[in-house]
Amino acid sequence: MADFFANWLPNWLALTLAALVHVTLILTLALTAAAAFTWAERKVAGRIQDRLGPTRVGGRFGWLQAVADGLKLVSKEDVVPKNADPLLFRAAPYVSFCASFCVYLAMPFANGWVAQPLDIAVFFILAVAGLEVLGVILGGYASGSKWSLFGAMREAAQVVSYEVPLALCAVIPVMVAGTMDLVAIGNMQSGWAWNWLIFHDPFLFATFFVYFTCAVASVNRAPFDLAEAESELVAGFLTEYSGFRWSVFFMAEYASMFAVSMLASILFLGGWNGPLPITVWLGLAPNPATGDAPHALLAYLGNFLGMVNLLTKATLGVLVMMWARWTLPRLRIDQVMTMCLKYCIPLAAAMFVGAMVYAYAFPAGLIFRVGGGG
Amino acid sequence: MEFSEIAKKVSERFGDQVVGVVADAIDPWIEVAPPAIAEIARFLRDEPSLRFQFLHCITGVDYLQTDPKRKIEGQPRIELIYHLGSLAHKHRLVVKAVLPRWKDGIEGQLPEIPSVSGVWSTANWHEREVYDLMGVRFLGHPDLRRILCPDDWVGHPLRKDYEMPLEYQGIRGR
Amino acid sequence: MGVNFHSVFFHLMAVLASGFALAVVFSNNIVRMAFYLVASLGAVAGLFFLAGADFVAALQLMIYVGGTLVLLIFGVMLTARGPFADLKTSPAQWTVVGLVGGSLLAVLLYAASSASRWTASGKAASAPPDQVAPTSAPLGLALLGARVDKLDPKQNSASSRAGGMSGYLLPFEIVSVHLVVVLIGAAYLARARRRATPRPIAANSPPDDPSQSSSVS
Amino acid sequence: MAVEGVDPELAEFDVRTDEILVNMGPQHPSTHGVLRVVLRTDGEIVLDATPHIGYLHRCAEKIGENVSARQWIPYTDRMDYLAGMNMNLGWALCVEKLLKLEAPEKARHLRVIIVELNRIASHLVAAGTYGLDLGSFTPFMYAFREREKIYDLFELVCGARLTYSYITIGGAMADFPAGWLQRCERFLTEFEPVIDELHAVLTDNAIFIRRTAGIGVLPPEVAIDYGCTGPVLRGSGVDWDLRRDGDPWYTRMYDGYEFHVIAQTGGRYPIERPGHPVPAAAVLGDCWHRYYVRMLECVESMRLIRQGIEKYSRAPGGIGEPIKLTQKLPKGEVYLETEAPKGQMGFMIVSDGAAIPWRARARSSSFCNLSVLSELCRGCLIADVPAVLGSLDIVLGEIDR
Repeated sequence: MADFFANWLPNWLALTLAALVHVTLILTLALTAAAAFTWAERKVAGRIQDRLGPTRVGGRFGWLQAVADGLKLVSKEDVVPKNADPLLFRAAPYVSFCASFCVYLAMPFANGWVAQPLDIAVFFILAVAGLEVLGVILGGYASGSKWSLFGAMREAAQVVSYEVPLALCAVIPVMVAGTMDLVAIGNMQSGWAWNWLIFHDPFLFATFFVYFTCAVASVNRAPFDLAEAESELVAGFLTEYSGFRWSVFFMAEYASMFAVSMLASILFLGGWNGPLPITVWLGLAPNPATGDAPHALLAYLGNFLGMVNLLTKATLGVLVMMWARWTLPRLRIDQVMTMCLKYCIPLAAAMFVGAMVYAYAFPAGLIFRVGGGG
Repeated sequence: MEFSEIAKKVSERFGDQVVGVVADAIDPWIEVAPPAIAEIARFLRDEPSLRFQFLHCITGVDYLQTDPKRKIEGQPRIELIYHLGSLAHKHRLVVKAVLPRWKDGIEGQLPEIPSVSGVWSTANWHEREVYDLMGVRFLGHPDLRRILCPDDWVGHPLRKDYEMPLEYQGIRGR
Repeated sequence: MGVNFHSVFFHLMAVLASGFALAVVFSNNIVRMAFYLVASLGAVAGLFFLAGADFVAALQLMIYVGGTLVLLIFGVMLTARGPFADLKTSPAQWTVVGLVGGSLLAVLLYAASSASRWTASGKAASAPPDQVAPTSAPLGLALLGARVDKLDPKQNSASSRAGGMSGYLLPFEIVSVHLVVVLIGAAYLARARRRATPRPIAANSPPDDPSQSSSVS
Repeated sequence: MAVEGVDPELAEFDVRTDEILVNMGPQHPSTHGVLRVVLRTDGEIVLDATPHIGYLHRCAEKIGENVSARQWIPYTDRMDYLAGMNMNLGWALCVEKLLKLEAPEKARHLRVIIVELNRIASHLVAAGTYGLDLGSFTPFMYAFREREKIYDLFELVCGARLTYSYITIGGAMADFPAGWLQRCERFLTEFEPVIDELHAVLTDNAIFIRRTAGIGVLPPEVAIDYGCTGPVLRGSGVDWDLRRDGDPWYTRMYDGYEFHVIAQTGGRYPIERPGHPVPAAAVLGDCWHRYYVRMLECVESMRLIRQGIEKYSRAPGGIGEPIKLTQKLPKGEVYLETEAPKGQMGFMIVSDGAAIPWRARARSSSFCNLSVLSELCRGCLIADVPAVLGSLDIVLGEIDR
């Protein structure tokens, strides 16, 4: 995009403009996602619990509930406890939010639609996503409340442990694909659903579920939401937070939920490539057989469809997380750790070895051809 | 086992420590001398034919005439009523101990009785409650603090001559 | 040279990194120190990104900011007496730190001012080198001792090592030693001052000495 | 700094962790009211849990010395406000025993229906909030939805939904309105599948089992020693239910009724769910069993209600007249315990012959059940404290009186 602006503008201005556009787009997406998911969470919870959920604000389905929530939260008093460390207490939500927002910098939304193309995007995303915990720890610690401290301690223990299997699981598709570039990984899976990496081999299939479990744990969602476990720790690290800062933490949580789902969709579920190669049929994507590239405008449309596709998959992932949250009781901290250390890590490691052996035995895959399509 | 047999057994074992046996009440009771209560309680619990493993309740009743229309019999006193039960034999027993309202007749000195919390753990909280509301000191209780009223509450509300304080921590009482 | 994005951000990040590093040194509050350290290390990661070393930058974020620091904060949280334990630095410590740190700074300053690339022109430092593709492969090889970017097929391996082509192994080792120091420091902070009896986990074990407990919140 | 007699090297290697005293409550989501528990913890491990009660204390017993026996009934409602009918019944039976006044046959069956309905309502709250304590919100909504239906039924008979003052000394305040029994039966048929729903979201859920099985094990001797009653006692495998083993004044209410006492004896429960055995991890006396006893008791209560409806429709006569508000009571002392949903609720009345009791006493089941908390929580994790507390199913209105 910088090149596009650079046609008329000096270089630095073009870069600034491009950066602004990217940041605005991503920020809008992250915030819209957070707002939409708060509404969806209420609706999903309501339906699961045999009630309606929000019905009043903004018409029959309560579409504007998130806006009402936001207004309420912003108008709430911003309390800083006497025992808190004011600087860290105030800064902590933004640390969390920045981390979960930065994840989107390297996240492709469609073929080539990425704010900052990185050839190590997977690694970058994992590294940055892990930083969200810093805000939680700081917030819990700086609150000067023992419940917050417990929450922060749990969060630290949990996230540090779950990053290991999460990264291990993410490495497996990377290994199969042979690149850490998410755009390349996504493009590799174009065509029919069986080109998706999840169907590449049985090990990757199993890996997806391990990955999803670890992802739920690492973004601190039920049944792994121990850091805020309201029935045990009042609200954990959030106990002393109110109003806007509290909502910033929540935006961070929803943003990272969405991010891990998106990463899962790209790594395992074909990214912006649908179960059917519709974009190819419509001539909106490069034809794998002939190699003909579509017209720029058509490609743009194809990318847009791809983005919708990807966002739908990621949203489904988030909905599954909500489903789990409203169905399952919460695990205990030692069970969470047991789950990670005794099951997830060995499983992920076994899958890693399995996928490696499989890739060695069937270099082309059984039905999946690396780099192929259609 | 019938009440009369139980009463006989206890009287035989403890002689004059059993002050009285009232069999014709709706809930018949035996009255014991306060200092012997812990010992008798242990016997009632451990004797194989009695096996009162279960302490249902400890109730304190303050007998003090404050209203001329309501006559009470006997001296002003505090009665402690222990309701015992046996799951093994499915029988029940009421044990009473009569205490003076104040120790040695000096107002403000709480009457004393040995604690049975070593016999039944239930008694721990029940004795704290009786201490809190009725003002009876249980000797040998591991943790005799107020339980329902705040720690700095004055007086024992279930005593008949108790008067609600005018103010507690800046809150109007009456 | 005009307004160059890379140089602007390089200076910004450099100022942030050193500023927060100073804040770490001059802060008394251990948690704030950790926070400043996060910021400082994050800024260093930003520098790496600017230099086109995405991999190192992500590594920096993951290992230092994400891993080590979380562990460090975690250790502090579990072991600190109060929530905001102040660390008092004695004059003797200041002297030692000043001597060591000062001499290190002097060496660094000397090395920095004498490096030819730095003194020559801003271009080389500000723009990523385009002769090497910024992928992780050369870096990994360099860690193992093979500098792809300086590889000269005419020379044999022995002479290449003699020509200053030993790769990044030494810096990597230094970083590792640094990590060990961090961990030892954490262990030092967390070292026991209690009896060595096992913690009572069994349901019926007696509770510990009540005198050890702190105040009720 | 090593403690005497310990190798200093060893002491140095143990990572120092601080014990923290934390206050759980009185404003804490899972203390079921205003209970305050002071936890002494080492990391996540609870070394000691000390309950502090009395935040709801209003000295109901003192009030009982200033109002007549019938006037005290509304105060009993406010003890276990989740089972007001059972509280009414306890006091009414106690005074009736003193008066030697037996309620008519029809009132007897009416009482059984009402009381058992309230038992279901109370157990539903217990199960629902227990899910909440363990982080599962949905069963709570399911349980409360059904409870609302029971409250609708109560509203039809007495106009109140929570504090009824319906069962009174000498009978009940009013007879069932027309069509009520059919509504009640319809509720029972609707409710039956809901129990399975609750079993699906809680009882058989793997995480639920992991959170409750083997946690807070209360051996039967300890339960008896602490005076635990009701599902807490039966959860420890003690086959004891006052509806069968209690005072004759109480058990005659259940004459002619068939029901099981829900307690695991000889390794099995009297009623079983086909295909759903007791999980292997569950130890008799743990949180899971306490919870499970309540769930099965709901089934037994439904059975009792069905029998009650049948007997009530056949019973002749009226439901009895409540005694006069100022009726003089005979001299005497009476203590009577009834099987309330939370345990044995005892009432005592000491009368000097006036209309106003000389002393009114309420022995709270939750009070005794709660006293075992510190025993159960020693050495468990913080997350287990709500699990244990929830499985005891306490109500602070009754504890603090």
